[in-house]
Amino acid sequence: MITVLLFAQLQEEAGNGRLELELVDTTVKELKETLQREYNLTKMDQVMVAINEEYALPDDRVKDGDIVALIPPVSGG
Amino acid sequence: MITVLLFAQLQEEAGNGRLELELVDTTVKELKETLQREYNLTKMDQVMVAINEEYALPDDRVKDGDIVALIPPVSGG
Amino acid sequence: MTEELFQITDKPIQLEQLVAKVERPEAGAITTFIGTVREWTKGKRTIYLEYQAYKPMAVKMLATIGEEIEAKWPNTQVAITHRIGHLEISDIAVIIAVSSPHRKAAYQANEYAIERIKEIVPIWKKENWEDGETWIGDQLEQVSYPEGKPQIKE
Amino acid sequence: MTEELFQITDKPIQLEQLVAKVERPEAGAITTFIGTVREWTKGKRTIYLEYQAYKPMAVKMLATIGEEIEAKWPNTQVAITHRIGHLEISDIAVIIAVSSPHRKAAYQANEYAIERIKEIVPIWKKENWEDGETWIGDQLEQVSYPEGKPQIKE
Repeated sequence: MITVLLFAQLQEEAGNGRLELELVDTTVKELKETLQREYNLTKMDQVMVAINEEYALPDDRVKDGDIVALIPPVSGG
Repeated sequence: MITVLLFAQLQEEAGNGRLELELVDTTVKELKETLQREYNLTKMDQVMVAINEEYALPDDRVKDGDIVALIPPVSGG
Repeated sequence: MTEELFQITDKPIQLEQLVAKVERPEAGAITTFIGTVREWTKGKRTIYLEYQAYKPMAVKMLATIGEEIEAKWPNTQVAITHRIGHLEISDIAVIIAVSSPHRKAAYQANEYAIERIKEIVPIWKKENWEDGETWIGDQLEQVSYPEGKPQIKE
Repeated sequence: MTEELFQITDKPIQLEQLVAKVERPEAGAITTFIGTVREWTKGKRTIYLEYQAYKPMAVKMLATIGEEIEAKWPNTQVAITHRIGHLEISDIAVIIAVSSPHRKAAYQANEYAIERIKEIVPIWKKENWEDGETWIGDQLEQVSYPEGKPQIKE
């Protein structure tokens, strides 16, 4: 099982800031595609992914127990 | 009569921060030379002069009633 | 130490406290940047803002910025606090304090910090305008990250 | 107004007060520079400092710097207070606060202000070292003024 955290407009689009997913071995890229499809998320090409609070690359693997965060372009400051 | 204000090391060299001088019509340059001679002031080539709180040029004239300040290199901040 | 220097909070930020965190007898120059909620942006009026953060990662990324700065400008000390939640006009959203023996580094490191916050720290701003609301993104106009992630300088 | 924005004081300077002078709803960026008394300068230890000013002219020159900044960076607001008298290590000697709608101008104008203070404002620092005392001058290494006076940009 993995935990997916969503923020900002993605959270509003999904109607939830936290999802628990049963997933077999997958990559960041594949996970993004799955989530985009299932939750009708927009502008996913601009969305970064963090695994366990570290930015991850598209080919990085997501494994059981990971906390994955979808990070749209940031706007702090 | 003019008032001459001295600061920092010039004040210590002259033993006084304020002088009252009877002077006939003179220039900034001449006044500096006079003061340097009479009060043994050092490093006068680096000293600026202000007349009535405005920086003055060597050929500017000092007139009766003026407040003249000798301004060594500043070190605020 | 790191927890104190780099914070995400839902309380008002105290300027004096931030400055106190970086004061050192060998550092004669301290710069601060105070980012406040601006009422007008390109002719549009903001009523209030909401900031959201991925808090543990945001704190980590602030600390990463601190490490980047210590590498680029040795002997500087940095503290950053970013506020989240509901903010009104003129409320302080972020304060960055940098101390250094030399003023040039204090200015440069401070400006570097705010630029990096806008690049890598997971915090999002929702503008509540007179006529609607929007989550703001991509202020630096980096439409995508060619390398797949924000550049992390290590 | 000018008297409040540009001050020479023999009392401790309050950071929050300086910032309050430049806060405006349209200015989302405020930078401050805090100059403190440094204990060590090139291996020499300072015990305390004394600052002396030609006070009325110093206030005028600070205001002149404010005018220069408003000309160069429109819509900025500047406040400067410089302390004089006896200062101990870590005491604040000067604070510069600049507000601006845009952060770049807030940083640039602030740095400009401290550079100009060191050029044109009649304030002098006497260092009291472990082994003696000296009036400090010429920090910018302008041994003489080729034009006969500091450049006043108007």
